Amino acid sequence: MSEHIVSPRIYAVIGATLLIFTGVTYYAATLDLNHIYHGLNVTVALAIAVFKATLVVLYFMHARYSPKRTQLVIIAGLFWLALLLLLTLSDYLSRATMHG
Amino acid sequence: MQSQLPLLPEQASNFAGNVDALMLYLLIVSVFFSALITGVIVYCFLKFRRKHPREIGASIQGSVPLEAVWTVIPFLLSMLMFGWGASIYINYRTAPKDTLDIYVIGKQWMWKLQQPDGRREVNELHIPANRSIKLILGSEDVIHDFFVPAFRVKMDVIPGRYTTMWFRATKTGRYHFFCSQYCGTNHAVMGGWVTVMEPAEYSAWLSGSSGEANPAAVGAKLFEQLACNSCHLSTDQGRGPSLNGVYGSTVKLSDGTRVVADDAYIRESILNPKAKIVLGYQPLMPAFQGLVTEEQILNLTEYIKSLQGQPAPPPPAPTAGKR
Amino acid sequence: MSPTASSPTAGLPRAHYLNQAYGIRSWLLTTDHKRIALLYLATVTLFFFIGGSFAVMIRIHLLTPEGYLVTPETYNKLFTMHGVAMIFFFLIPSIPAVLGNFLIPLMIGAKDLAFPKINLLSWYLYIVGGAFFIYSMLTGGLDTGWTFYTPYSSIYSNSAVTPAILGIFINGFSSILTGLNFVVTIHTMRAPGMTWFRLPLFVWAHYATSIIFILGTPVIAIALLLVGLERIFHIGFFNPQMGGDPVLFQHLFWFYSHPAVYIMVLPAMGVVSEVIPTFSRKAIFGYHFVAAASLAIAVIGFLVWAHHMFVAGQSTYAALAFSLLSFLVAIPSAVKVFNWIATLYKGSISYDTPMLYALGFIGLFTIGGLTGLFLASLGVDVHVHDTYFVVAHFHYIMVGGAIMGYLGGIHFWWPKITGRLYPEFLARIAAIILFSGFNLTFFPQFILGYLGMPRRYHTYPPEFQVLNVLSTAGASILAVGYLLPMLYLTWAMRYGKVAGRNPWPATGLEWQTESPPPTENFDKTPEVTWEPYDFHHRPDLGLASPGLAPARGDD
Amino acid sequence: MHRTGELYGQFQTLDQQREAASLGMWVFLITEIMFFGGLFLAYTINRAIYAVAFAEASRELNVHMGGANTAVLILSSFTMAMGVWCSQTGRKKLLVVFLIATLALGGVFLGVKYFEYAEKFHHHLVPGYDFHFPDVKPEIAAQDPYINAHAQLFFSLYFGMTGLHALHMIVGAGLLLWLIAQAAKGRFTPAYNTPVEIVGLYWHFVDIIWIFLFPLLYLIDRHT
Repeated sequence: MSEHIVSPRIYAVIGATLLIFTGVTYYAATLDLNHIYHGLNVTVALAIAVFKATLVVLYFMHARYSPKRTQLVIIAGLFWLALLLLLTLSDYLSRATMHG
Repeated sequence: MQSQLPLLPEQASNFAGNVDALMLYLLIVSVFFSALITGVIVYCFLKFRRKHPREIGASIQGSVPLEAVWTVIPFLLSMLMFGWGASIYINYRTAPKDTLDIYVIGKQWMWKLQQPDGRREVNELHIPANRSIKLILGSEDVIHDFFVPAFRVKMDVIPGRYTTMWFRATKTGRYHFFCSQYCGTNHAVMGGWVTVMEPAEYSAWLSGSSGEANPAAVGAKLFEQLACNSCHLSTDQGRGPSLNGVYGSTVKLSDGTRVVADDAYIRESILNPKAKIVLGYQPLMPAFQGLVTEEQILNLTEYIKSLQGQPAPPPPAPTAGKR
Repeated sequence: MSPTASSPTAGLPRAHYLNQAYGIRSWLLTTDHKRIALLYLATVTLFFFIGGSFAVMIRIHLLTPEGYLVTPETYNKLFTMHGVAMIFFFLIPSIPAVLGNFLIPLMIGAKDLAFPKINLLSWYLYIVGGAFFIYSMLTGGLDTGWTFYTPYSSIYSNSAVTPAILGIFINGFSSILTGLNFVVTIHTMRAPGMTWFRLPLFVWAHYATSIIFILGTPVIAIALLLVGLERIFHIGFFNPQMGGDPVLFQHLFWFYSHPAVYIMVLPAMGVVSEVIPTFSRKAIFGYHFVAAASLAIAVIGFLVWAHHMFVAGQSTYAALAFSLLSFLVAIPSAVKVFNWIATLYKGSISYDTPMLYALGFIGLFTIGGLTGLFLASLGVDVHVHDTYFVVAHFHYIMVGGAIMGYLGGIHFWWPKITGRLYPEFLARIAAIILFSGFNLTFFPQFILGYLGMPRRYHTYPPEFQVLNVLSTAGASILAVGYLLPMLYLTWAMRYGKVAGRNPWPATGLEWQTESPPPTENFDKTPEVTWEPYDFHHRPDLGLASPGLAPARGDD
Repeated sequence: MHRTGELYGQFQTLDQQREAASLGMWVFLITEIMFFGGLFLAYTINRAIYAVAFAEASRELNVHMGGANTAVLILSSFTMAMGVWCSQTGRKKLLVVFLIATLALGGVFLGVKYFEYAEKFHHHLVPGYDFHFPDVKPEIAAQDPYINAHAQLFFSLYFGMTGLHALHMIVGAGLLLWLIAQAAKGRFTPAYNTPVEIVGLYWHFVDIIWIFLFPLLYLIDRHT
């Protein structure tokens, strides 16, 4: 059975971490971080979300133990999502006047 | 009129020559490569015909240097195409300072154009030759596109915001203009004529025209009808700032920033005044969004521009008892 | 040139995928990739003739500047449904779903695709999507243009937009699942010995196309879904009154729709990469470069979409960036064309119909590609955007390229699909008719475009009439020309000369098995030991090695 | 194409079949990422342009329900992962228990979602359905006089994203029901548990989408 078995202990640890970070992001939203640095609130919230998502992908979805090919597919998917977001934003952020 | 089988549109603007030159360069490169490829195909077609049914071709797998050659050469040629095209584009998108501003409003299946002095035309545009013209384009419904083939210019007209384009007509005459972004049933009919006239002829046309009263007057009537004058008095004692000489001046806002009172500022201040409050005044002015059409805004703007008479009085001290 | 490999009298193999089972159920519930390919062939041809009839009506209407054939509303519906029927229901599925489905398992030595049931589901999604489109066509038609630009499509159009959007949305999943099937099959089900660099270039081209299917199609699915939601619930993703930005729809739409043009042309390039070596009897020149060029086109194709929006009010900076990237995507296409014509050098060339279509493809695709450079260059694009120059450009790529490649592929593999050969002389005539009719139709449109005649116009100024009449003349030749292949290919299915395993002969693995192949594709799982397109180390092909005097008396 | 036991005809070995299934699912999840990506792009751009209106509208959302839902979904991911573990180690009974737990938690999530939507209908916050945004403080209205329209844009995106996510949850629940039926029949053994793994991958993906939706929609400027 070539498929790697992840022990329940790891699942429990990952599950707990995810719950804790949900609390952290919930609490972080109540702090006014924007005056420290403009837009820090969004950055923190997204950083936590990315961290949680990575945990789920690596451990719950076994990406860490999957063949190289699957890992390449995941990375390609995220790269293309970044393509869509960043290239379109390059148009919006460099427009002379933000209308509305 | 043009011949029955024209090959190139007339060159009637400052961009036309440059664009045609770039097109010619692209055409030469294309004809060269097409001829090269067709030539090689025909040559091989004839020379390497199959002599007998079981004949095999030579055993050639490929050659890296040749691959490099026909990667680098097309790359260099295309970079030249890019550079030349980009320079023209930057020229398209940076209007000179002293332009004659004409407002163009696209509406499902007609164009309303308004001269700086307020004269309005439908599907017709009269402009002086050899003068930089800036078109400020808006739309009242869907996306249209103002396209003048003879000037080699076009710009989409998007609802909800202004887009601009500029050109300088270099040859007098009448040229087509089209709507070139699909906008519904009569998309094909929604065009008209640009008439380029000598400057003298243009000013004669401007003054000689009977037509409706000039927009500044229409704007003045509107200014009363909408009771703008109840707050905007000629002096700063009213509840709203005086508008004398405000157009083009820099206005100090309540949040401490400064902004130049240009067309967009006036349009925004009419449609949603609370967005930018002049220092020392209360946000009392009602929003006119939905109450005034684009045309009425243009007339009001013209009227405000015509109030250039007195220099703007200094902004009142913030502590004055006008709260 | 008579086929050499098998004597004409040998009959068809007793049992093959066509006579293995009979009846409607054996076709409508089949999971055999070869039968599903034929199901696609039938439905794709149906939509081709629906779209084609619209095209003929458009061209007849444009004979006169005033246009007397149809009313403006009907004209707008004609060009819109011509666009939708041709792009979404013919060009995108044609080569991948028909030839790709049939051949990829055969070419890599597999029994079937990785997920046969999902393959059948893809066909049903295609049929349901097509049904919705035909429903929209019959209940008022669609007049938004195939690009569905908002706010016209979401607010102002009162034609049957929602069923058409639903149809294309469902049809999109057919593409996604086909792409998924191909990627997984090519990765996991290659026969022993079939390494990546022994894969035929047809498979490489479909691997690149599948990447676009997978990564691009979902974005147009969400874009059209949002327009559908706006129409049904009157909410405002792109509604300017609510602050939504119509240009955002264009970004989402073109993010897929530009790579979609590579979905249409890459498989045709795959066909040409198979046909040129076979009929020059010479290995493809620069195999690795042509394979890499396919992947490069698929990847860079995702970076260039905003060259469709140079005059749509996007920022100057973005326009410069996308114009530069658009030139980069032209380089791999140029590399492929140069490699094809380098293959001809010192080959042993025969003029069979597939070769005529392949050479026609190279000629027309080159013109199409070069005029693409006109559109990528900002200076010229501002003038020619949304004019007939653009119409001519993409027809050269899609009709001159994709359809020529498709017909070339159909003729090249017809013996493998049906076991019988098409009538050679008649097929060559049809190819020449199509080539000349095509050029007469679309070359005048380049001139029309530069003169400034906008697209989608039901009337035009009188000075454009001469060129429009020429174009309509060409279109009538094309209309007749496209009927010919359908007629003689159907005739050949029953009466064509029996082809045998390898009539050309060609080097692909699909030519090792019977024609038509058994349901299991191969009697036993094949072992691949040879390099692709290597005519010199293939004694099984029965060809003379070079330098050997041709043995007299060969048939 | 004949099928011997659990091995489908077109595959040579069970391992090849498992690899194909797993790769196929990951490729499908990539298409889902691009599908939701279009929505996230629309949200990002509109929020950047109408920051004030989006912050104000986001305050109408019930952040406690959102937070609870996130926890529920993470727990369901945990139980799903445990289910996959059980199928790998042959614990057939425990597999059914964990699958039912995952389904139950999914049901709780959809229930909470139902109440949230009901609340929106009650407060006239459903776009295109007599949308009426409550009056805001003057200085907020000053910053964005079209706040009613831009708030309707926010709620269009809110219903679009959470609605699509809920739809994916319902599909996931359907898959789980089918999976529970198969597991109850004892079909899954350590040698053949591909369907459990595939549904697991799908479920975790739907959880990841919510992990991003929650902060983006609910947690904008909660501090003022």
